[in-house]
Amino acid sequence: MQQTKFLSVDELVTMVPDDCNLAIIKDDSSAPSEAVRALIRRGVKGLHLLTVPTGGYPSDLLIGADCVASVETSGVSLAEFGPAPRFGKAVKSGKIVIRDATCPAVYAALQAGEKGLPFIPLRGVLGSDVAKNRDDWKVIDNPFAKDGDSDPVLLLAAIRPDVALIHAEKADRFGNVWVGREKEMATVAHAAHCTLVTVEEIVDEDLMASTTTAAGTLSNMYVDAIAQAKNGAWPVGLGDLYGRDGAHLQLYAAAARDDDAFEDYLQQFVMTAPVADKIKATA
Amino acid sequence: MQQTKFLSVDELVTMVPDDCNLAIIKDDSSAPSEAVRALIRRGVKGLHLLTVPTGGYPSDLLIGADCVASVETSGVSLAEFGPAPRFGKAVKSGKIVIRDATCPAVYAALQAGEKGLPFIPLRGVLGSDVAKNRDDWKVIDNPFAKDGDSDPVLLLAAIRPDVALIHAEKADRFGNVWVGREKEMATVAHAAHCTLVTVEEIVDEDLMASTTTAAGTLSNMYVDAIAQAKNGAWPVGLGDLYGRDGAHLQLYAAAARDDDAFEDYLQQFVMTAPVADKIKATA
Amino acid sequence: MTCKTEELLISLIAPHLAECRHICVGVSSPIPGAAAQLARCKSNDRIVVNLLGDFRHNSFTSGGQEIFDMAGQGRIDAFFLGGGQIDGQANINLVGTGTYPQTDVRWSGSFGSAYLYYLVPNVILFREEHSPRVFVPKVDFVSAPGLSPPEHHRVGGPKCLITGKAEFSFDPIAGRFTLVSVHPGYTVDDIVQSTGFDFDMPDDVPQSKEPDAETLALIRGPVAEQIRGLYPVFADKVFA
Amino acid sequence: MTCKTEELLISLIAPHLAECRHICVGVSSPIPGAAAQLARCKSNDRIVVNLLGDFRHNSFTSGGQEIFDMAGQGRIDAFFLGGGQIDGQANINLVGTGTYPQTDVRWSGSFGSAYLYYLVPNVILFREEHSPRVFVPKVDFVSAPGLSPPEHHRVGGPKCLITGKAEFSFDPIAGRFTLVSVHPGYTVDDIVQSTGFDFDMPDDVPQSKEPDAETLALIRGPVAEQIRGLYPVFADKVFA
Repeated sequence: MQQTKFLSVDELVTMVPDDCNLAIIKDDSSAPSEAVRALIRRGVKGLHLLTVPTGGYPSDLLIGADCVASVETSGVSLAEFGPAPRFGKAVKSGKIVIRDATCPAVYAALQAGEKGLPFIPLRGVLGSDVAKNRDDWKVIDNPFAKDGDSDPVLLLAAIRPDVALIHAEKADRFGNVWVGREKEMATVAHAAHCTLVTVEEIVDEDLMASTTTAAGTLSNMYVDAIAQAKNGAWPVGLGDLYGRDGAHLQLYAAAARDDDAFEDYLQQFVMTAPVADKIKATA
Repeated sequence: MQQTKFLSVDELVTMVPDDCNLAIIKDDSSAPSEAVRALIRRGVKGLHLLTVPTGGYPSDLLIGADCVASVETSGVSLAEFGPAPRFGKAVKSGKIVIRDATCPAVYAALQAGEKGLPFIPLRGVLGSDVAKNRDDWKVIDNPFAKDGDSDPVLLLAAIRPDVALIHAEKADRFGNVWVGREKEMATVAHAAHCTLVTVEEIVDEDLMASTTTAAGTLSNMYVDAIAQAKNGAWPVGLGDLYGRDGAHLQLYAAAARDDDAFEDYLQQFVMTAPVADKIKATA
Repeated sequence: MTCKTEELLISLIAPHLAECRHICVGVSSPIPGAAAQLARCKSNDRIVVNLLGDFRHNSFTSGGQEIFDMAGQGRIDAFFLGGGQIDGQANINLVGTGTYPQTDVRWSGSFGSAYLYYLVPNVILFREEHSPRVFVPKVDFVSAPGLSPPEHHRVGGPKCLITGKAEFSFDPIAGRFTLVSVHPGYTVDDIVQSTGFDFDMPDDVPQSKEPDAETLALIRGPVAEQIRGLYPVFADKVFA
Repeated sequence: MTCKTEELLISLIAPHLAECRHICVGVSSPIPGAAAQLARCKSNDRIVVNLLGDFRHNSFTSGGQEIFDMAGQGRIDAFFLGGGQIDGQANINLVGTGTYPQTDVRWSGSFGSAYLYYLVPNVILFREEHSPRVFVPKVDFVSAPGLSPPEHHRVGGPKCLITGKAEFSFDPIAGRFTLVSVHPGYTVDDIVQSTGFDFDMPDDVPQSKEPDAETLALIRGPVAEQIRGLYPVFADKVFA
């Protein structure tokens, strides 16, 4: 296994190729906001975005900045700050291809990828327009059903993202990443071919050294590169470490409703200045 | 959800009905040796034992004490102390029904149970005599294969044990159980209809209160009852807490080769005296 | 009305949860969250409540998939769903209006509805806005259907619909809603006018029962306290 | 021979691992474990080695399924398998002899072999006992087959077989073993006599190369040290 590299955020995102399948995790769990801003600065194009299982601020930003060709999602929203305006506009205009999913389908397909399974079944979903619009999903009759009983079951193809982009609380010097209760970070990293991680801080302690910390750690075997990004989820929250910056998200939600205002937002909050200054600029 | 009950080990095992599907985890990870001794004292009968994914001392003991009707396993052995004598004898004589599995099949089938899936695919296994002797497994042609390609895939029925019997390092007063890196404890508990846990100690600290400990904790929502059993895995080891009692396992391996010696072993080490005395008796 | 609308709704939802062992509540759902806490209070803490999005106070330690796995295991007794559109067969639409995929209005997406609606025995439909644009004859996109054909594995589904104006029950055999009660300040005719789908009703539709003093004390006391951590703005507004 | 048999075997296995990024070693496997550690030393720690059963020193934090998931992801480059019986087509039997299920001799079971043999690119077959009862014309029970038909998904399989007397390579096209070298102290005829299956060999079969001084120093130094924690009895016996 190659050793985990330690890079700057802008270096880290050079490892995300144009047109790749990119997975990012839902707001408040592991939203890679600063890495996404760096991706936009880098001018990435044609991403096939998978939100795990839902998207928020980083997804809306990436879509608005024309970096995204398609999105598979169970929902993109700014939660209490309303719908995700750039996402809504891009879907309505047909600028991005939308593949609507449902949360457990995203998780199950990634778990199939993690296990190297070709597909995985899922209960529910049948008869919905979600299922009807996914020609990449199949329905078979459960071969384990009692004789004569018809029991149609949805099958999902396994998902193995080209790149997983994760933001976590901390990593150690060896490249091990603390995921805590947010085990979806591990699931996505296991399933992905390349995992890039930003962290609030890099600690001296070896997270694998004690059973207590190892239990919530993603080992460096799955981690290709790490960059430190203090407040890297901002303006989204990060677990119980920090909450949302409501003032900024409100500002964003308003700006993203209008094309020009969104462009101004990109100039002011994405293309320049480090995060700390942006937080000040809102406050 | 009913509250987790706190019981003695002998009370705990009254919750394991005769003829049920009982899952226990491999030696050195979570072997419920003292609970199994209590089960034998209780005179449990007709168990359908699932070893997750392999069995050792507790499985051999249960089988030798005539508590087991069938066993699904990827292997039962005493590791460096040789084969599992009572298991081998029971299989050869036809006294127990054997369903040979392979480790990832046991995990995958439990994970299917955990997710409420009817079945789950698994790579490998095809063409082996393991697959040929499992008429409860199916093979289908991968519906996601490229047009015209035949890609047979094994399907395993989900497993939901009636009872999971687990031994862990500690639980808190609220019924939350520390599983650490041994996440198979959580998988089995999620999949099982009833989870009974013995622990080395019951701590005052709320394991769910901090993210650090919650990350390695099975919440009390999955835990029906807990009993304290100091050295509860003995003579098997428990994670990095304590190792195997080699002298005792050697003694057991020798005794279990002979019917009369095994009966004496049961009388001396299972039917009577608390664990502490048994450890002394070996040393 | 002697209480706020939010308090009425909380008190109307809670009785539907009384028999539950475990209630999950989705994100951004202060009224369902408060109703679940009220049911918990009334059960003397027998009922377990997990609020998604509450990083400090929930039982999940295995990642985002755990709630869906739990539903698959049969360990979740009640959940709440809403919709940008809900129709008379209890189909819900969280995706958008017009022709999919380039809908005229695009909402967030179906989230977990296309799964939980099938697997959680007691799904409470909750939508405060009670208008013909929400309650439509037929949803434009079925995020999750109210009913499934018998061969589809389904152990869960809609039990009732609670809105800012009324309460309905749902009959899965008939596949229709029945008006149960009308909230103070509204008439049956208001409900007919605000509801785009056809529904049944008894000859005499009672007024929705306001919370008694004891219930109101619970809502304003321990429930408000429990909900404040996750929903401070809501708590300030309603329980100020 | 200037070194112990165990040291020879460790030194013969290690070169097969030189191109790996990640090697896993099963429980109760001191010689494969030491060989993996030797390969790691020689790679300047580029190679990652995970020893199952070593609760303190491995990379697994997601439970017992993680190693199998990793193999499914293609993240494990080498693994070791043995067998109570191994036949000339590299089929292995870990279950028993005679007619299944009530075999005459019952071994432990197939463990992960029925999966890892298909998914790990470099499977090293290792069995110290080299006798006709181990190396049979046809195994009585196929825990895992050496070869699979082309329609079966298979990215892994046997690369070589190392025993206490000789080293063989395996040709998956021919489905046959070829004798590569014979350990010091044995003749080609010894190998033919001790092997129950038919195999190929060149006209001149070389003697197995003993470890050079540098390799032996690594084995007796850092490798012995690393292996002692998990296998103290083995380390005391071999490296005393």
